Amino acid sequence: MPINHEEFRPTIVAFCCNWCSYAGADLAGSSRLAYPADVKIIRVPCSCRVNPMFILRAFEKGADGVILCGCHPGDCHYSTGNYYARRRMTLLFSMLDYLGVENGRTRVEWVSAAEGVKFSETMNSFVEKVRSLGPNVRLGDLRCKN
Amino acid sequence: MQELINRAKSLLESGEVSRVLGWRKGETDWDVEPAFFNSAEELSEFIYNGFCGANLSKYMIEASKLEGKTLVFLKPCDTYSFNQLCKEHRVDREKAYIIGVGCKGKLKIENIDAAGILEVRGAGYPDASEILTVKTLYGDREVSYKSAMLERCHVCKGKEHMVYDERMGESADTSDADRFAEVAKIEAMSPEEKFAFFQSELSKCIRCNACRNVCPACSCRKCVFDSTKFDSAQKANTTSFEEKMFHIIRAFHVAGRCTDCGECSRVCPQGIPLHLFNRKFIKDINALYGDYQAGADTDSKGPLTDFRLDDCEPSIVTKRG
Amino acid sequence: MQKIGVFVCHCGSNIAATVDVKKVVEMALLEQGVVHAEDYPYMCSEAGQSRIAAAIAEKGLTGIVVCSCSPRMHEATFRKAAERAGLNPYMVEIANIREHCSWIHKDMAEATEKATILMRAAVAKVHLNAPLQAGESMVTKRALVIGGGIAGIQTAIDIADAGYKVDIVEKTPSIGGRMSQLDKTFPTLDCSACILTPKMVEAAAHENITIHTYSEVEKVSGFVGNFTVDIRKKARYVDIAKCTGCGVCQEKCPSKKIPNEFNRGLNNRSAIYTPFAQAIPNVPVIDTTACIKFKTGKCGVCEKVCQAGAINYKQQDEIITENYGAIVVATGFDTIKLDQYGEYAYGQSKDVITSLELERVMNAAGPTKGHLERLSDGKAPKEIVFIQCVGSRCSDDRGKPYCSKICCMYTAKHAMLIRDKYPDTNVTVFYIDVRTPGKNFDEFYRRAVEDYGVNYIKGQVGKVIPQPDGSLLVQGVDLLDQKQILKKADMVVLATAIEPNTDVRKIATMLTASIDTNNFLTEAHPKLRPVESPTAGVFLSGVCQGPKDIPETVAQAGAAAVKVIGLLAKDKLKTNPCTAQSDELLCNGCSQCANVCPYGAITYETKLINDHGIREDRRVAVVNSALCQGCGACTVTCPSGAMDLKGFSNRQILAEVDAICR
Amino acid sequence: MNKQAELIKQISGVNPLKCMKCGKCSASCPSYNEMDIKPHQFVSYVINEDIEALTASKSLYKCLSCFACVERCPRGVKPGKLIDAARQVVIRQRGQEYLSPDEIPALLDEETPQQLLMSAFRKYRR
Amino acid sequence: MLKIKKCDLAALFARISENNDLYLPVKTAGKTNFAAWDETADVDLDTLKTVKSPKDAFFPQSENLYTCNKQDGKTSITPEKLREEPFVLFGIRACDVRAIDVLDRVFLSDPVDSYYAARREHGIIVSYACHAPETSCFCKVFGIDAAAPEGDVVTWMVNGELYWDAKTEKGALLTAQIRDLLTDGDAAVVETEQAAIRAIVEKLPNSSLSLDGWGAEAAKTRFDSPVWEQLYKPCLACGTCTFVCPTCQCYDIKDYNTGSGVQRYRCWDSCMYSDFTMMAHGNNRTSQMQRFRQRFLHKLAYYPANNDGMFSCVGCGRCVDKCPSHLNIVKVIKAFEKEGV
Repeated sequence: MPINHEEFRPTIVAFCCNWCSYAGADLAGSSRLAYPADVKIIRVPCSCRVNPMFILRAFEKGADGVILCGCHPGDCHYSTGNYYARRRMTLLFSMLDYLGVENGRTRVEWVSAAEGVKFSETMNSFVEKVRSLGPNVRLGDLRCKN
Repeated sequence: MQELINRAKSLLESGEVSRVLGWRKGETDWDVEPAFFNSAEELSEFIYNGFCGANLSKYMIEASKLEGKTLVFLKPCDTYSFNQLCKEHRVDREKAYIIGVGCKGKLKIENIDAAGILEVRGAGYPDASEILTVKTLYGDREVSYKSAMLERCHVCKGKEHMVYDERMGESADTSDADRFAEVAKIEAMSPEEKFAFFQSELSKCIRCNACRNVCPACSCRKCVFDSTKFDSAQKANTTSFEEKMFHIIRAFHVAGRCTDCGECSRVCPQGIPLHLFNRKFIKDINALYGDYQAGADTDSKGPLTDFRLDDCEPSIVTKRG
Repeated sequence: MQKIGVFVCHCGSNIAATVDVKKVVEMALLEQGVVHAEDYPYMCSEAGQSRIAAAIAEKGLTGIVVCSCSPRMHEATFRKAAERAGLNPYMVEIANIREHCSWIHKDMAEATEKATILMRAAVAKVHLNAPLQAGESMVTKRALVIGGGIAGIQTAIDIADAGYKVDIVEKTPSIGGRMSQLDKTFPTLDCSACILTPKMVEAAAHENITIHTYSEVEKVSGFVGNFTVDIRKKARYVDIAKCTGCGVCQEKCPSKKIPNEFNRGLNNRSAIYTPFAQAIPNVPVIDTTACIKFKTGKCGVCEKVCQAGAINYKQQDEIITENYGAIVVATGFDTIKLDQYGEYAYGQSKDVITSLELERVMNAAGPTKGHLERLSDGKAPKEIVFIQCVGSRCSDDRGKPYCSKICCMYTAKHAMLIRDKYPDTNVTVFYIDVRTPGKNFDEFYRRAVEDYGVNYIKGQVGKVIPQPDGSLLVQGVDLLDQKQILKKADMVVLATAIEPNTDVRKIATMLTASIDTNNFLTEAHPKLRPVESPTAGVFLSGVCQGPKDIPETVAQAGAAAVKVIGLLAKDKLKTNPCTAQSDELLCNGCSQCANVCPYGAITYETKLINDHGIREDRRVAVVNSALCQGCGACTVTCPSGAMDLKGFSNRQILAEVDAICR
Repeated sequence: MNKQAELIKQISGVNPLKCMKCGKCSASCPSYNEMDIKPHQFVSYVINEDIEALTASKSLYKCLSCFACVERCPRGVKPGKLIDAARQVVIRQRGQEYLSPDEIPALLDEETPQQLLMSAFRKYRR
Repeated sequence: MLKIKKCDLAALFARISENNDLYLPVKTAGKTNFAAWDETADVDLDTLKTVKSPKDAFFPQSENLYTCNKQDGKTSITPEKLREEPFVLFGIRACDVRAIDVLDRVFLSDPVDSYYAARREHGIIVSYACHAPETSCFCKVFGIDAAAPEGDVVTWMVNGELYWDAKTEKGALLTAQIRDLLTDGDAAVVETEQAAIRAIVEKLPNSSLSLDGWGAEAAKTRFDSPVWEQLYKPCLACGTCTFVCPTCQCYDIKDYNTGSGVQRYRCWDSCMYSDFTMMAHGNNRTSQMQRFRQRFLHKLAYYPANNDGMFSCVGCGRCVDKCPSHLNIVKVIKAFEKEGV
């Protein structure tokens, strides 16, 4: 699809666990499964490494969407990490929703190392969702907007 | 009240306890302050009345480091905080002699028209009355006890003490409201309304940290918002984001540990209903992971340090709309 | 202040065709702390690595960012290169501008911009990197092999031959696995039992091998070099030491109506049974769900007839705990369930069978003593139809998306054997593709067609309709002839897809080894580390990793053994230095981190702490870095931020976030 | 890009590239012998954008809409949906003879699946 | 003496804001604080004490000082613009006006704080008498007359009319801008009201607080008193007292990374915080007792020592109302009075 540079290009931070989702992203890459360049991946050892602080920080500094990808529940390299992440993120996202932040800006998706296709599809749909929501104005630091 | 003083005196004299943690008389009826009493003489300033809302559990962190036992007076709701602190090894049960003191609801002076108040009658213990008589510089007035109560007393957790060595005085379950009604009301709002509501409340925040410093769950030696290590130190809300950041993270850090003691809302100088954050987490935890009351015991796993294989997915937030 | 060097790889044209590498170099030089930046066609090459070494020496670099392929590919390469040049290997960060950028974006400007941002994030992170030192841990010189099929047996023998102790844990009463069920093997058509049985005997007799049959892994703890495993030895109710394997008990057992698992349920066995004649150990077990003694308390025939006095109804499950340095998973496969394939009438007609069932039918020790006959009426089939790809290469949820790999060859084998033994029987094979890459494989398939007259039809079968006369009507298509075919058959054989043993999920969870969506265990690298799991110390052998035939399985089993031997040959292992660390000054001692640690790596100590002049005894968390695997669960649980993860610290990740969002 | 081929893909929701040419659709088809273009060929006609031939084919009207091919296709290509879409393209091209919505309820038979009804409308209004 | 009907205040505010930014007590989400006026603002002159003092108008809780930007490898520094437009601070009480005096002595003495000075230069203070003082008030102790505040313009609300009295040149200039909205008022009405206010003030429990023993010498005599040890115990080390205080003037300077550059800003700090004046080697006050003592000795001893005996407390009583543990300066003063040391 040709890229229209006029449209809103969101900044999307994707936290990917090293064992499954980062590898899934690699597989998406080696399978040449395109997704928008708006997505920038940060490698973390496990989805349970992602502190809510990181997510808020991303929004503070101007991210329009934050997605966390980890191993499927049951497949965590560290056995239990994604279970904790799942609870933490559920509660955090619920709180953000409660504060009136559009709930489409945050997402958790379980992507295995074999799911290059899912990774690419997830990123495409997430970017599309965030684009439809427009720039993040409710959760950003004004000092970072210039 | 005199029985409390007498009991404290005898425990001090017997050497069973080395000091007493209670409340001291102030300049006015409502001006009572938490205080340590080291001798029988000092206890003459002891008071226990309707304005003794302060939760003394957190003071036990420091008291646990002192020689000997500390006699501490805990209201039923305070005992939850004490248990939670025990669970987290922040207080030492062995260092505390707990007198579970009766409570029939505590008062908030702001809820009584504060202009020029000199005296409030009927706020004493144990004679909490239906009607408070208030003497002011501008004439006398009356208010109902219920209408002057702290928010938390309207959603009272019950009259039972969760931990104590002995109990004195009678308690009453003062709940007369649905604990989650306010949260549910906000949940039902549109995102725009929610945002406007919190924006207007949080814009008042002056980051005085009263909520944090009074909170028995916020017992970190150094808060992340004071720590330079975490790259998150903040002293003031420079923009509206920082207000949210502080309150979201604070609520998250106490999620599953907050006993809903309501101290944060009690002390906020700007009257921000901070309990709405904590209670939102409690409501979600109850709904998604099963009913959980922090501080009801000292050995259960907290909901955020636990999981089930079939927990709901975070997408539930989007799905429930 | 770090002095950072940025090295941008072209990866031939893989990166350079989409990312303007010169521009990335130019942008890198504008970053704070970057004192050197260059690009090169292949950074991972010898020449590329020496350029890095040269820059470290000349510019006194303290940190390096390599913008190249995924860190999962070459992070270790560049770390080693840095180490050789005198830089701590953990001062290297990779910006993944190939898999995460050049390969997925087409627009040059866009990809260059993204590559620049990824480079910046890595530079921001490396600013906060600190040199890390790997610790050391001891290696227990004993290996565990889970699964006693040909993969497990071969791995165990190879390890044992190298002089290390090996334990095999096998769930069923005997080792041997799937291969013991096979009749003949392709492409040589030699008898499966003839080549497998000697291996089984060799394993059983080997002084370094201990076999735990009828046993399961219950619990695994520890880490590479130091695993502790609980093994449940299920009660056989027969004393292995006393039993002579005479078989009288099985003959006399009155409960004989239990479907025989070994024969895929095509005939029955007794409640006390040995799965097959050559079982090792040749000691029966009592199936308590079928045994009359266990169900009613009466009977006890086996005890009475056993002259060795080996029967012991009071035997209990036993849990033994052993320490291992390495674990090999060789849990094998099963065929998929065909419940959802109603169109093939499997389950409706006894004459529709799977290929594995056909193996048993054709085996001399099988339910028909090796005679090819219809299971419905015992008649010799005159017309047999083979259907390929049943459940394989299927993108819906009825089947598996992968090719099961072995079906083309075994079907050719079956067809050939039938045509050889029963020349009157016609054999038709419906296929989508015939896949025969392998030594002598295509020749084998051609022989089936050319020498044995097997009728191969390119096309699929839509439906198998059982007829009132007991025959089967096969409705298929010949795509080359453009004809729909209605064929009457006496027997239909389904080349059923294979899937990993269903227990593998449980075992993978215990081992914290990752598995893919098809339940195959994931290898550490699909090409370069195919027999290792991403979890250190866990190795993969056989079909649990992906579909394989016997020679491939044996080859992989040997490869896994070599990896195990390489590990056990070491006295000490370097441990991952990216472990959690608690800041004593910030720690509250609240125990929340220990609650979420999956490795029990966090304990508490009361220590005298000097906090900016305030001295007091405090309860603080202490991390055992040999146990910590670096997941970071504790770091988020810690409200004060006392717990941090080396190599992925809070500040490092925040710096990356900042760099990306700026 | 052929507009009609795109339209067929869009209406059917089918990605013809997923087909691995196994022929199971043709093997399952009860109308196979009646058809000039066989079910497994639908896919290549769409891929090759030979839509004219496809829309002129009598197969469109021989398909019984039994959906055996849709059910059994191992790759989720669903040739039956393609042919249904092709029929719809023909009808859209012709663009007349609409049945008034008010007339429909009276014509409905409780026992007939709605989907079959719809394809019947498309099929028999040549 | 001029006056305007209470019901016409909206028109007055609108007129003032034509030429000036106008800040006045506004009620938001149930609490009254100084805020910028607009048509929708819920102006609240009845609440005696805003939660935060109006010192924000001159010394904001957080303000940017300058911004550094890096572009194409070059760094540029842009200082924040100084205040150049006039603004009016309306409805400020006697104690808070005096508090500005306290701040002036800090920020306007050498070296002059240019950000503060610019705001002072352009700010016009319209004060407002306290018609219903409360028990927590003790401004009289510091010689402040709640009935007659200082300021460029002083106002009183009597019988539904706002009385307006310009005291300074700035005040006169502001009055000229709005003169047509005002009518002449009777000074005697105001005097009667003042007498009533003063009578109430006399009855306040803390009006007779004694400051004996405080002042410069207290730094020596009271520094080592055991009383501090007794007093500080309930202190939670929050910063409520310092942040609601009209005279607390400590600030911290911090950098904020905006991604494209760095903003250097200052924000209020609190001597109650454990990281107050934290330095590389640690903190010069290591216990909460020391921090607690610092605050009160600063108000009652150090500041007077440097400022001709002027105390840096104005008796507004905000800390009395807002301290979560009900500690406050009144209790400190009384405790020392009782101990006699």
